[in-house]
This record gives sequence, structure tokens and C-alpha cells, in this order.
Amino acid sequence: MLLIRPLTFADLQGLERLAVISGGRMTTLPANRDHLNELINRTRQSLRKEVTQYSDESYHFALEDQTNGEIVGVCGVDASVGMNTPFYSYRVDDVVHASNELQIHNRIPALHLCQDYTGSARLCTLFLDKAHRTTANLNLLSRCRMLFIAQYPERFANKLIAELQGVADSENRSPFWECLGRHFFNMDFNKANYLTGINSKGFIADLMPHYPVYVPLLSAEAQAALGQPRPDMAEVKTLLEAEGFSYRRYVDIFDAGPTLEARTRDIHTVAQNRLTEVKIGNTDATEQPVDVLISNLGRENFRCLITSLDPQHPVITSEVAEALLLSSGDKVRIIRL
Amino acid sequence: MLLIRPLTFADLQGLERLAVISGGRMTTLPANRDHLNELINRTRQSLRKEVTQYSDESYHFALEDQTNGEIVGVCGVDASVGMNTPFYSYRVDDVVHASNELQIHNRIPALHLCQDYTGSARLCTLFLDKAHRTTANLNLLSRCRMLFIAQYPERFANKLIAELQGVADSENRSPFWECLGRHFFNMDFNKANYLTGINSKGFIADLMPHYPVYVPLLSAEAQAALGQPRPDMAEVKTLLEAEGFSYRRYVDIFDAGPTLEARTRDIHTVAQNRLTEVKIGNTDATEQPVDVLISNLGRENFRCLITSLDPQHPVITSEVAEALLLSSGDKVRIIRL
Amino acid sequence: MMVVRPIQANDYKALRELARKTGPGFTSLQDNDEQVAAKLEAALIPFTATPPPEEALYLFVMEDTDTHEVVGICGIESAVGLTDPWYNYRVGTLVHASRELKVYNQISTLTITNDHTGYSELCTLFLTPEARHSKQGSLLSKSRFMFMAEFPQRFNEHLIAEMRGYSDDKGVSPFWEGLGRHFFSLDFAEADKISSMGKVFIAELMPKNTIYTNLLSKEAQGSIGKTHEATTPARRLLENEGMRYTGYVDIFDGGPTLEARVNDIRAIQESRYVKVHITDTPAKGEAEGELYLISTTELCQFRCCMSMLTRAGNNLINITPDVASALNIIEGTTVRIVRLSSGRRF
Amino acid sequence: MMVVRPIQANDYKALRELARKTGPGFTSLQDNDEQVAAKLEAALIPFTATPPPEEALYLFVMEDTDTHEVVGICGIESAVGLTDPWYNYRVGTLVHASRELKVYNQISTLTITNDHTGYSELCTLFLTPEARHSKQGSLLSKSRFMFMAEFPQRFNEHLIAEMRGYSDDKGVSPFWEGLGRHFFSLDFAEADKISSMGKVFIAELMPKNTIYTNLLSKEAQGSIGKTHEATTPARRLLENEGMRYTGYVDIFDGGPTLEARVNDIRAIQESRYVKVHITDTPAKGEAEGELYLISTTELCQFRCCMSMLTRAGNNLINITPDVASALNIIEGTTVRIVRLSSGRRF
Repeated sequence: MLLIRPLTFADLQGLERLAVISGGRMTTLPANRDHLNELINRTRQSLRKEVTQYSDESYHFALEDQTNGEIVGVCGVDASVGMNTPFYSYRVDDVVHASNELQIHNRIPALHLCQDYTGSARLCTLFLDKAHRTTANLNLLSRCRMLFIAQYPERFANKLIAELQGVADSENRSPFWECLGRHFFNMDFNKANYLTGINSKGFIADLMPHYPVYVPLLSAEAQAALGQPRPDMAEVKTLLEAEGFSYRRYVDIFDAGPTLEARTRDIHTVAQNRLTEVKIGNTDATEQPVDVLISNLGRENFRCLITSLDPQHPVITSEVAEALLLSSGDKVRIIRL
Repeated sequence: MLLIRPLTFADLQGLERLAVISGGRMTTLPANRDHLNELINRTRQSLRKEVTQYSDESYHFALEDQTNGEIVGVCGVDASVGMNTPFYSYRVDDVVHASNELQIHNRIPALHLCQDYTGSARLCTLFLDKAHRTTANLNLLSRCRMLFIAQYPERFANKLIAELQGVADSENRSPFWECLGRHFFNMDFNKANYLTGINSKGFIADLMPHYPVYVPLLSAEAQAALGQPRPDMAEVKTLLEAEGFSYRRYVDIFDAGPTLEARTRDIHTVAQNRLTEVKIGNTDATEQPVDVLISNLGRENFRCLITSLDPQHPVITSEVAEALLLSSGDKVRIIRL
Repeated sequence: MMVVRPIQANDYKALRELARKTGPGFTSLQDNDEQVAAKLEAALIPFTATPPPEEALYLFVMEDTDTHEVVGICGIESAVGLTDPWYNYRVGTLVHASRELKVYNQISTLTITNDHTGYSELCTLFLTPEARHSKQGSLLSKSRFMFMAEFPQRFNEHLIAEMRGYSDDKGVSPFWEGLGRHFFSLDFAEADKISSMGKVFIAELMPKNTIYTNLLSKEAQGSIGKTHEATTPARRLLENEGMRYTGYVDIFDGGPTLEARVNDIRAIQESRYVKVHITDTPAKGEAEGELYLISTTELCQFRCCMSMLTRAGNNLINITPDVASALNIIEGTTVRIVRLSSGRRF
Repeated sequence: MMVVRPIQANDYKALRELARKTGPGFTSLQDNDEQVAAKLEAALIPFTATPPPEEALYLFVMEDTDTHEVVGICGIESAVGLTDPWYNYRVGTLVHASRELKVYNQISTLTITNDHTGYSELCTLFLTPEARHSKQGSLLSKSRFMFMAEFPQRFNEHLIAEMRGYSDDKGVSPFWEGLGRHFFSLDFAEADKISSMGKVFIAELMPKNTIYTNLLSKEAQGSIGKTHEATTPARRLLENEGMRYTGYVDIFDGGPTLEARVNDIRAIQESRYVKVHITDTPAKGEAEGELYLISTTELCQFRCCMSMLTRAGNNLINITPDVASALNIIEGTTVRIVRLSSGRRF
């Protein structure tokens, strides 16, 4: 059984393993012990804190394989981004170049460095070990955060974004970066990405283009990569779109991967989950069990997993109850997988 | 009884009267006979046309006082804007100016000339004679368009905007224009507004600032006017907000009045009106009449008015039926006032 | 003897003939009866109108006094950009640096400007191939400086000259291919034709925001500010007079604009007044062997020619009857002189 | 006699004393033991390091050879902006015009640039008030041109000098009040202090996009490119040498930057080599009465002074034993000379 729970300091080694196998392409999961330690530390502090007005809290959760205690996935959600250090995106805007006399009317897309998502909450750091990569587990890892948000809405901004990793070639090079970022950073993609992860992002302002970049001046490969997720992100994208996320022409400044957005309270799992009491015991014959995500209402003790039950008459096994730290009659949040 | 119906060429004189008393502050209603004639002409052509893909159609409706046949109001809706000539707005974006060393983090709003609403449908030309200015009539004049859209959704873009007139001083001068536009146009507000109404708007590109304008550099009066509707537009704003429109920091390039936007199909009157059959006759005792907007399903013969009926069992008088060109058993769209 | 003088009403035939010779690339003087007639008519105005128009094209021709044949033409626009905007790209530098990361990047940019609005412009220079010898090109070009020295109030204090931009063997401009083409739905030939009608059309479609040149093709980057081979001698001539490339280039082909303050131009700065003594047998003097520009001082009677001079006394020079006749002056007339070329060599 | 020479290790006391006299506004030489020591140490490097550093501050002092007192200091930065970016606003023009509407608008703009990256800069000029007579200020300032003429490979081909911007009676800059202040949460005094620490801090907070100057207060518009009253004579001196305001201003106070190609600077262009004949009783010659700069030609032994000269022969000048002693040269030494001031008056 795989279980979602907040990160603890005991997870440092497990996290490092994930950071290494993720290959350094995830900005928020650099293979840097100090930074990973800080990730855990912020999660602990954020959970402990009584929040009336959210600010820069960040919550990270581990996906633990209960059979051996190993961490096989990690996911996170930031209460809001850009409040202390700027949060940059490129907005793809069309500029019209028209001449009446010449009867020409061109719409030229251009990239505008912007901070429009400042103040939004953010899904981040989604990584699932290959050995466990199933649709169900991906759902658990991604949507557990939405159950957490549903329970603690005051802790999150009312817009939620998710950044999908952009296209890379067979040698893991981003064609967008090679065409644009490299000129301004004088370093390779992984280094820039790593620095963004561990640094304050302040350096981006120093190095990035301030003027709009006209898309037609980019290489064909870079243009093709604009707003495209890496092929292996397709499943995540489908999942998020089903949750109500949509692409509004904002892309990552490094690899041009799309940023998806949704109103937090309208997200499917946030809005449609069922708050109900559970019984502990054995399934009886009248039930019609389906696979569901189920979470307790805990904060520091937040737990979430996949089980099979009848949402109208939820009964869970004592094993599940134990994993979720539940007693009979406790409330849970449930949503169909 | 006041009745909504499409403009006809017989309305030219009536329209001119409205254009004059509106005082020239409405871009789409200039006191210019050729232009008003064109407005009618476009309405007639748009209604006649079989539309599979909307483009630059524009529909204008008259509010006719049936007691004397006089036109006491006008309203319009454009299928989409900016397709032939650019449609400009200012987008108010924050730019972050930060210095780590100085511990300063400033968010500076700036106006970006943009064409982001290109391709949106637009509510336009709302004007109601003072003598008839009641909340009910305002509802009729504004929301009749949404019943029309509900019937002919394929004729309109799926985003709908409405521009509210901005703040002006006692002498009808826009403080925003005086501070910004005047420097670039070398003419007064009314002239610029008039020219925008009758011209192709192409000249705006020639004259307007291309670089972002930093809000702190504007006069205090201009800053105060940013995104504020003229006080007498408050009721229209309330009405639109109740319909689901919201302000997304886009303002008019001349007077900085706010532009509101909504997804066309989510607009309250579009989504919630009831398509039903009517009977003609007398109200019977079991009915619970309320004030409603009611429209027929006609295109060239579109009609809309306010009456009182029980939405569950709609019965209308023969007088209303005649005004709406209805026979018993015909379908109508109804929504509560 | 060659003399440069203002164009006159009876120069129509000569101008028409020159227009035929210039060829299609020379957009300011096209091979077309009406255009030539209109050009001539307009060219007469600034020499007669009082006060002179703010925007005027001063046109001069070079005439062979022996044959009375017109062999060249040159012009000065008194002010550009006062009706239609005058566009340039300005080449700028942005430094993107982060001490934290030890990254330091100089990035070259192109920004569209109208910075030369109101400046005077050297324009319309053409000399028939047969006359291209004996420094006659220098006389034709530099005679304009003598005119400007004489009538500074008719010109702006800043002077520019646009140099044709680099193009490859096939006549295609890499600058256009790398930049402008992306913003046009037109091929080069068509764009070229439009460009010749005026920069306004081009500017309407070109990007209004600053361009990072590092995003352009290497060829396009390399042709920023690069002069067409055929124009290189003209550039060198103007640079020797103190005109400088100051980072402004043509928005169409990337060719450089040269710029100077009028008063800093050598020929203008160093020119001075002397009186003439007309003699057939000038005494040998110190300036022997050096060519001078000599010009007269009245507007409509303006004449400029080139001759060796000898000193006849304090602020007095000897000229030959030939020169006097070409300039249409008499003994004792005050003229403006300057050495044809800068004396500085090292 | 006054002589300008490179600063030396044993000048610490003199430099410390100058730092005391300059006052708080003179940020490049502050009244502080450690800073002065550090400055002196750094200043010795470019005269000794091989090859010379790319970014070097060449510092010179003016010494009275009679009293051995140091009465002035001047400097040249070999290249600016190679570590921290070098910021300016550039004043540009945009024309917004519509033929259709018959509207024509020239709009002045300010754009942040690093265009002067790599340029050499004249800096750190200070002369004690008691020594401000007998053209000694000119000697101090222009001696730098003699050094640059001698060692051009140590400098960029472009030279700039920043002029202090206009401020009102209360010492407040209207340019700052109209522009920068809106982007800072600081008052003028604090911003002024930060500005003196370096332009980078200011640039981080200033708007990155082009500013339309017509949106600024009239006072701010009026102070763009306007020199502080106290700096006007320094500006005139440099302009007479050919340095020009080319539309670049300080991002903090709007003061103008003057600019020239090194080779176009009069003192550099006109200077030439002659040999010296040392004599107490020079023959009366044609140059009598005119002051010249005279400088030596070796790096560490560089000396520059000012004297009247007479011609002793072809490329041979007479100098007095005084001058020879100040320059530390002997009979027959080659020196560089140039007239102290431009001869052109009209």
C-alpha cells in the first residue's frame, strides 16, 4: 500500500535518491542536500504554523511504500509564489502589425517576461519513481494535494497554477533554452535550473531579457517547443485538465513548458470531494465499492491513500484506518479516483 | 410599454436625437449621420446574413416607447472586435522592482497597450433617455442582448466584454486623457473619441505610446481614474457583475474606464433563461406572477420586453403577444428581472 | 573646368538625362518624365522662397564649363522627418550581469527611433561614370559643405548621411532576411520596392520593441552597420571630413548612418574668406600643388569649383581667369576657400 | 612650476590631505584613511603591471615643483562597465504622426542603456581652491589627453566624461524628484547616498522600459542634460576640446555625459613630437605668448607641464631649464606638445 504523508527529516536520504533519479530537470527538486533539508524544514514549519493569512508556506508530501518504508514519490504545493522573490513567466501575447496602405495585417506573437502569477498558489515538485508509475498512483500523488487544500482553503491563494516541464531533445537539452536562455545566461540549462532551485531567483532579473522577444526570430525548434509539455508529462496534463486547469499562454522562462491555471475553489477534487464519516470494519454485500482517494482531516498528521469503498456508505479496513490514523466515526474526505 | 427590436432605417432621426443628448462621450454613438446610418445598415445586414462562423457582425437594438413610437434607448452587441482593425486596451500589469541589497521590493503598475481582447464579442452603445431611466428599463435594454445571444450563440465569440465609461470632471473632461492621451494626440477628448467612432481606429497605433506607461508618473487625478467607471455607470456595473462580468485590469485607452469580461455561455441571463412555450390569455388565480424579461426567438423579428407572469406557467396578454409577434404555443425565452 | 551650382529651371533636359543614367537603384531620381519635372519644380523653391521653407531639398548640378554638359548632381535635405517620421534602428548595448553567479553578458540591441528628426541630410549624389576622375567626386560631394558653411541658418546643426547597406552577390540583404522578413508577408523584391517608396511603410510593420541582436542569424548580425561595397569610397570621403557612424542603421538593410555636427565638419570648420586677385601667371607660393575648394557667397549665384591656389598677400589669393569665369566673379570678390582634403595623414 | 605626474607610493600624505579638502560630495575620493590607502595601492598597479589590466584607474597628481606640494588630482578609467554595468538614460525622439488626422507629434524619450560599456572615462578631477588660477585647471584636466595620446593602446577609442546634473538652491535634483523618486521608497538624501555607492543600485529600481518625458514634471523635463552650475566651466573646457553631449544622461540626476572619439579630441589630434633645446634666453619666435602643454613619453616617467614656447628650428623648440627640470628631461629629448587651447575663436 502506498501512503501520502508530510515530509519528515527522516526522509532526507530518500529525497536525495529521488532528486538524483529525476535528473535535475525539476527546478524545485535540486540534488542539493541543503536545499532538500530546507524543503523538509519549510514543510514542518508551515504545517505547525497557525495561518490566518497565507504567505510563503510550502507543503511537501512523501509517497511512502508501506511494505518497505521507502519513499517512491514526492509532491508539493506552495501557498503563494512571488511574494518574497519575483516569480517570472513568459506571457505569449500577440502584437498586431498592420498597414492599411499595404493591406497587411500580421499578428506577431511575442514573449513578455512578466510576474503575472505573483500571489498564486502553485502545485510543484511532482515526481514518481518509475517502478510505481501507474495512473492510480499519479492520481494519488497529484490529487492528495487538492484534498489537503479542500480541508485548509484559507492556507492557499485562490488561483492555483501548475508548471509542466517543457520539451527536451534526446540528450535532455531544451531547444527553447538553447535558442533563447543560453544567450542571456551563458550556462547550460541544467545549471540554470539548479541555480533557480537553490537561489533566490533574484538573478533572473539581472540576466533575462526585459524587452519582449518576438517569436518569429526564434529557431523553428524553439518555436515548436513553446507551450508544449514534455511527452511524458501528457498524463499529468490530462489529469490536471480533468481537474479544470487550463493553459492561458503562460510558459516557463527556461524550457517554455506550459503553465496551467485554475481557480482553487473550482478545482474538481477541491469542489467535489465528499466530507463524511467512515466506519471501520468489513465490506458488506450491499456495498458497491469503487476506487477512491481518501484522506483524513489532519494537518501535521495529514494522510491520504487509495482504497476501494462505497462512497455512500464508506467502510474501511482496520489496516487502512491505521494508515490514515482514523478511529470509527472520524470524518474523512473522499473522491472517486 | 417599452419594446426592444432591431434598428431599422426609419430610426435614423431618433438615433441622432439620442447621439446628441448622449453628449458625444460614447465612442460607438457619434453624432454623425453617415456613421449612424452605417450602424443601422450593419445591423440589417448582420441580421439577414446566415452565419456559420461569426466575424464582424454588429447588432443594434432600439428601445421603442409603444405609446408614441419614439426611440428612448439604444443598445448593441458586436459579434467580435479587432478582426479587421486593431482593438486596443491598456492592460494594467505590475512590474516588480526589487533590490536584495537595499531590501526594497516595489510593485509598480504600468499600462501596456495591448490587443488582448481581439476576437471577443462586445456589448456596446448602451444609452437610455433620462426620462425612462429606471432599473427595470436598464435591465431590459442591457439584458435583451443576452437573450438574443442565448438564442444565437454561434453568432458570438465565447468571450464577451463590456466597456464602462470612465471618470470625467464637472466640465466633462477626463483627467486620464488630460494627463496621458492629450500628450500623444494633440486634441481634446471628445474629438479623439469622435474620430475613433467614425474612423478605422488605425490612427491609434500611429499616435499612442508603444512603451509601457508607468502609473506613478501619471497625475494623481489620472491615477485615481484608472479602472473607475463614471459614477452614473455604477448601476450598469452592478447589473453586469450580477451577470457574472468581472474586471481583469483592462481599461479604456482614452478615459481609463474599466473593461469587464465574462465567458459568454456562463453569463447569468444566457445560461439561466428558460426556453418555454407561452399561452395567450388572462392570468388565472393559481399563478404567482413576477416581473420577467421575455423575448421571442426571432432574428430579424427579435422582440423583447418586460412583463409580469408565472415563469412555471407563462401566460401573456394578447397585447404582449402582439408586441412580441407571438401566437399561442410559440416558444419564448424568459428570465426573472 | 567643373563647377557646382544650384539647379535651374532650364536644367530639365540635363536632369532627365541624368535620371536615365542613374538606374533603378537610385530611388531619389527616377527614370520618369513626370517625376523629374516635379523634382525640378520643387528644387527651385528653396532658392527663391522667403523665408526659406523649413523642409527643403537643395539640389545642385555639376556642369562642365567647357561643354556646358551637366555630369553630376547632389543634394541636401534641410530637415528630415518633419512630415513623415524618419526611422532608424539604433544599436545599443545592454549588460546583463549577476555578481552572485559571476555571469557578465554584453548584449547588443536594436531599437527603433526617430532620433534624427529635424536633422539635415546629404542625399542624391550621382556623378556620370565618365566624369569619375580627377577628384571630381570629391568636388561634387564636398561642394555641399561649402554651401552649408555659407548658409548655416538654412540647416540644422546636425547633419547625417545614409550609406547603402551590405548585400550579398545575389543582391539580397542578410539584415532584411534575418529581421524584417519575419514581420512581412512579402518577398525581398517586393519589400525593396516598398522600401524605396518610403521608410514609413517598413516602419509600420517592423517590431516596435527593442530587438536582441543575439537572436538574429549570424549573417544578419554581421551586416549591422556594414556598408555596401560600392558605397565604401563615399563613406571614407565623409569620414575624412569628420562624419562618424554613431550606431544608427537603416531599418531595411542595416546600412550605417554617418553623423556630425555641421560645425565640426572639417571643410566647414577650416574654410575661410579671402579676396581674389585674378592673374594668368600666379607667383609660386607655399600652397602650390594643393587643391582647394573655392565657392562664392551669394545664394542663387552660388558656385563652387576646385583649383590649386597661390597666396597673393594677406587673405588674398591668386586665381586664374578660368576659375574666375567658372565662378562668375571679378577681381576683389570675396570667396570661401578650404583645402579639398584634410591635411592630417598620421 | 606645476607639473602633472602619475601618483606614487609616497603620495599617501598628500592624497589623504586632498581627500580631506574635497568634501563629502566628491565620492571618488572620500575622507577616510583606509579608503585613501586602498585607492593609492590600486592606483599604482596600472603603471607597473604587464600587460596592463583591462579595467584600470590611472591617477595623476599636480605638484608644485617649488614647494613639492600636491595641489590637485585627476584620473582616467581605462574602461567602465566591465564589472558592474554602466548605466545611462539615452534621450531619444519618437515621432507619432497620422497623416489621416494631420497630427504630428515629436516625443522625447528616456531609455536605460549600457551603451558606454568599455568606454574610457575622465574622472576624479580636483584642484585645491588656492591653485585655481593661471589656467592650472586646464593643465590638470588636459594633461590626461597628453597621456592618452601617448598610450592609446591602454584606452578605448571612445572617451566619456560625466557632468554633475542640475540641482536647485536646496540641493534637490528636479530630475530625481520627477522620475526616480516614484520608484524608490527612499527620500532624496538617502537615495543620494546610495547613488554614490554605485549606479547599479539605482538601476535595479529604475524603470526598465522607455519613459515618455512628456509625462514628467516640467522641472524634471527641463533638467534633462542640464549641467550643475559649478560644473559649467569644466563642461566648456571639454567641449572646446571636441567632447560633445550626445544625448546620454545620468540615471540619477539627469546630468549630461560628454563623449568623443579619442582621436577626434583636439589636444590629442593636434599634438606632435618635437625635440627640446634648453636655453635661458630663447630667441623671439612666432609662437611667443601662446601657452603649450609639454609632456614626456615614458609611462612611469610621464610628466606634463605648461609653458610658452619658441621655435628653435625644424621640429625643435626652446624650453627653459625650469621646464626641463620639471619634466626631468635633458637636451635633445623628444616631447609631445600641443597648444593649451584651441586656436579657433569664430
